[in-house]
Amino acid sequence: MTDSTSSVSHLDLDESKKTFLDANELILNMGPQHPATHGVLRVILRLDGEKVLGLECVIGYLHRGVEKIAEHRTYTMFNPYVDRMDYVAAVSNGLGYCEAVEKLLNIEAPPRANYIRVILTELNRVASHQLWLGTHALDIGAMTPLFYTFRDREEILKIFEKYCGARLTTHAFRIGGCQYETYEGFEKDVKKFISFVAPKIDEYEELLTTNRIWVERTKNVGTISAKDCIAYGVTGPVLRASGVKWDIRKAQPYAAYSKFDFEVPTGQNGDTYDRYLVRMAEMRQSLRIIQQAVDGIPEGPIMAKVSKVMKPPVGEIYHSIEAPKGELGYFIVSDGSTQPYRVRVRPPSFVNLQALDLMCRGQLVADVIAVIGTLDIVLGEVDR
Amino acid sequence: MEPVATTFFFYLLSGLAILSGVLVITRKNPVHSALALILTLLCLAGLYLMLYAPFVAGVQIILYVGGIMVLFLFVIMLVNLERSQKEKQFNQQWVPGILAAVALGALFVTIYIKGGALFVRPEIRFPEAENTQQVGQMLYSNYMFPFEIASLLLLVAIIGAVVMAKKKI
Amino acid sequence: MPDDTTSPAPPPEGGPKSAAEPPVPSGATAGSPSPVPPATPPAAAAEKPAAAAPPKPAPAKPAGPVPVVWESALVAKLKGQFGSGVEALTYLGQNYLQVDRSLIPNILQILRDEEQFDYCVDVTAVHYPKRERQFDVLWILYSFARNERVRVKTQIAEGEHIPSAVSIWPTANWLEREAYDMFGIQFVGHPELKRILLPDGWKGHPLRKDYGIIQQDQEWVQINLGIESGQ
Amino acid sequence: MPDFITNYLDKNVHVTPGEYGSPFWALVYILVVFGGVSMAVVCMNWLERKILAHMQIRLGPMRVGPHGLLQPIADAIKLILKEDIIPEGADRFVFWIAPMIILLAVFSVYTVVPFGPTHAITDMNIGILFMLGVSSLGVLGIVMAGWASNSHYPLIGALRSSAQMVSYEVAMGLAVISAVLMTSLNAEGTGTLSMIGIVHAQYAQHVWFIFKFFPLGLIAFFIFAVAMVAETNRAPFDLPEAESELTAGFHTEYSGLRWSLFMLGEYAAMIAVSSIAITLWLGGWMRPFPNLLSGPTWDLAFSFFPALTFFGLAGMTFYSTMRMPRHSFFRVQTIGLGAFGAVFALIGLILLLPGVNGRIQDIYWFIFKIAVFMYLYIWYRGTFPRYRFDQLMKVGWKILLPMGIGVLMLTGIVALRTELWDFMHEALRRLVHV
Repeated sequence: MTDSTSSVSHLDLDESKKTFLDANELILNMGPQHPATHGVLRVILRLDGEKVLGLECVIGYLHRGVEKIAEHRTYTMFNPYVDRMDYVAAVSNGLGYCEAVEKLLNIEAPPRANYIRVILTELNRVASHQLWLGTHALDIGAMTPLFYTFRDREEILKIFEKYCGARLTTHAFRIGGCQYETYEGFEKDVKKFISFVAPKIDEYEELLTTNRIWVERTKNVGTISAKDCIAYGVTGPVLRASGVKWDIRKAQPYAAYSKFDFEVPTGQNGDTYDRYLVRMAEMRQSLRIIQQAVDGIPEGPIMAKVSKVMKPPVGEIYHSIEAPKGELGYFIVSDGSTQPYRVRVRPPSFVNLQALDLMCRGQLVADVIAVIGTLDIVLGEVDR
Repeated sequence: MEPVATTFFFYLLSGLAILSGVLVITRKNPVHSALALILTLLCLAGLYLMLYAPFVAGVQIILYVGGIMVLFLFVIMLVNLERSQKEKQFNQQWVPGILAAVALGALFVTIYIKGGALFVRPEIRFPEAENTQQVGQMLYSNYMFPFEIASLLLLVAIIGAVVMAKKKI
Repeated sequence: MPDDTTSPAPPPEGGPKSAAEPPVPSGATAGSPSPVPPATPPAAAAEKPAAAAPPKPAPAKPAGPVPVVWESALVAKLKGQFGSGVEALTYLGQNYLQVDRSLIPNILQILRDEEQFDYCVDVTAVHYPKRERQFDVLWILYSFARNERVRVKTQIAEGEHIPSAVSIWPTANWLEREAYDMFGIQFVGHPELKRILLPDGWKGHPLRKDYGIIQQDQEWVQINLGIESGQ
Repeated sequence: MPDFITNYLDKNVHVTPGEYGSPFWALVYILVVFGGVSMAVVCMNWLERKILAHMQIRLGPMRVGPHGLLQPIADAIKLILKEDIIPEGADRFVFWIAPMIILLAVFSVYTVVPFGPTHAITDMNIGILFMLGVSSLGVLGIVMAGWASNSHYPLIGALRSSAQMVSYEVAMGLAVISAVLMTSLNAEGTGTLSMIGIVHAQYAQHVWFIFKFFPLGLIAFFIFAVAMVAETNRAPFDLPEAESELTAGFHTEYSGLRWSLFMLGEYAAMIAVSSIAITLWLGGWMRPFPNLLSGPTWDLAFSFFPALTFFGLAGMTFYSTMRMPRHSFFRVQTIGLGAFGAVFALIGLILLLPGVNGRIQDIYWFIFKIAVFMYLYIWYRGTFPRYRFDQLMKVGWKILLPMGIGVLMLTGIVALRTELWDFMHEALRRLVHV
């Protein structure tokens, strides 16, 4: 709890406009140890009573220099590191990285590998959204959804564990395809999971969607317009909830996404409630994609021909995928050696977090919590 | 129930009330003063109870201690305490102070000496069991008009407060 | 930041002159196990890029794809407006514009206002210490209307300034701060250019090639964290 | 001394110990009630964790004792042994006294809680007024705790809670008044504020006040039920201690024993306000349908309930004992659980004794009703998200308060409908004749 910090200077309001009633402004330091900042985010709030006049995010507590590490590892060796950025959606991170390097190498993963990738990535999206829902609801004060979502997420993690042996930081994919063939009964497990989780999503909605308190806490809270979303580079469900129907899976399909039939759910108001609805709908769409992928998974190899020592030609590439949080991009520069010359990660959480100030101004302290939750940030990805 | 140790409790409560009353004006920290004031008010409630006026005692607790003093504390916590602690606490106007004290003392002494004559029928007291009902009866019969006037005054005060606090109506 | 030269014109003498510290920290005590194995000397990785700078990949490998000239209405328009300062190329199906540093705020403004590149995906930089103009600064842009990505690249030298894009895309705020934090690139006109991921008092810019992988600001660690060894 | 005891056992004495003028029995009652409430808080702690856990598909405490039954004791030991930290810059005296004030306020309330017509410490003439007044003192403790901690989160928590409690007291008071109004509808025409008197009034009027003037009584009860959750700072009105916003609100800086006093105060306050609600609207200590299903046969039938409850608990415990894993590691736990069941069964048997049975009836029903309320509290916590502060104020001032005033006025009108009718009739008649 610091009373004043030099870094909040830009939050100062016009001194001449203050009356003696406004004099008692409070600088509240939220985090880095705070139950609702989803990790080690520090937010310096400038309050008038409970109203937020402005805020500043202080990040970097989890900075591990992932981009620097990449320059000193071979392409293959760096692959597991990306899982540690957005650790709740490790599979998506791996997919983005593998596809970016594949593009740089000018190879393509075989169709079967692409299907497996889609299945696992979409499962991961469901898991990530479930974790988001649980923690977001907990922030708003509803304890129970957390346990429900964790129970159901467990089934996804079990599938991951059976597939590749890891639950969280899966390292499921390799450059050029997949390392592992699906295990015996994989398709059965996935189908079972779909029929298991679909009614559970209804259950979450039953608890929250029409709950008066939930609606009051989320409607018209943290509203951001589509224009502001684009200006601030906000992507993912936050952008879609503001009414922009944009999903990289549709706009610039990667992996096998062009083969599936799914909707891009959007909202209208861009408030916390719409973002909640969009994510709930996204979970259902993900299940649809998984169902189609499992039904149509082709036979064939799962690994493209890749030499053991990867030396991509000199050049640079930017490739992005639709991670659960938004656009996850990798900008890779190759100097022709076995190690990337530069890897730049475009983290969705980092960019989305930037809009927090805009979304919270004029709201109450309790709304800051709701907005941090609804942005669905993972500090591992923000700080890298 | 017969009262127990009445004299003892009377002096205990009065002593506490005076002591905490002194604390109210001598504490530098306004929060401490407010707490001492709460103690004073609670002692007064106890004295009312001893006068067989449980209703007044209950209202004293609800209104003064539970309501008004909480709002007092509320306000005190919001003002700048550091500044108020540096300010000089006592007003140095000795002459008017002594005069006022003497006048008040004279008043007390007069009442103590001539008290019996000033108050008519001092033996009247409401039985404890029916005190509340009696108060209610009185308020809604003999003292209906003053009661309503008081409520009107409070209404005016409420509206005035809202008008003053709200920048735009 | 040691460099406070205001004139952008004189290119530095070449080679890393600032923040030149030994890649292996000397203060490492033998007892404390280093989390990272002794790194590949940065020089090994840094030797090649000088020759292999993307704009003119001279020794193109036989199998590898080569950047080809990108022709489009957009390019034609920009070339017509800015002349030789703009070079448009395509590599692996991804378009990029190699532009002169002096064109920077204008070309970005035009891309947003007239060409609907309304979404700034990323602002970042790449360090080529052997090059005369050491840094590539990149803007990755996307247009919702055209569903098209384009990269704008420019080269700046150590100590040179570059106009900030915050007024064009607010999202550039943190991204530029990160580029400043990691590379020490000065964005002029940025509302609050300070470190974002590293602590405020940190010395050095870690993503520069001359910053070793296990190097860190030992003085900062000793002062702020109270760790004697500084690791 | 023997006189006191024999007097108590004399069934003809139909007043509380306080009224009877027996300091000894009053003291015994005070000790029993306070000890009982503390025990109830301890049980409540375990039950809340268990019930909430089962609502949330988890097990809750399972390690300390069979099914975590000894967890509250372990918690208590831990809390007592923990270091008691007073933050630097805190106002030490206020910091020290704040939890005491909360406890003092909450436990004072129990002096007038009527567990039965004779099972109360005393019967005050202003019982309900006293309860409301004293329970409102708890807010002082919260404000002091928040201020004395010299930290922002507790201060905001304290400001929130004082605003919240003061606001909801208004709606609460209006709901209470409408119930008190109903007590005056008996033959004598005078109402009462005495807690015991209110229950007697419900008996005399052959109706629990929740069903009186349906739905007016129900609405008043609803207002009170909402306000009492807000008064006790429980979910969904737990803003003063909203952990996701204010870490722990006013008791952020408290630790160890002092913190546990806050918890004790909170749970004791929950029981206290629940007992107000029960006394005012749910017939207090009366068993269900005391008038409809009256007569010795029904009395006898209902008198088995306390024993049956304990037999049921014993049965559940024995069932769990049988389901314990057959492993040497669990032997002690299994035996312990069995012993627990045996104690329950023994209590059940004792409750079957005629003398005890008659004495315990009213207490049993009162506690049974409290248990229902406690379950509701836990249920709310498992279901509802938390209100935001402005919404909380909106609910208090814009919904509950107008509702309370409306109910109060309607109750008055309905209560005096015959008089009003006569008055109107008379007025109309005179008007016509003039």
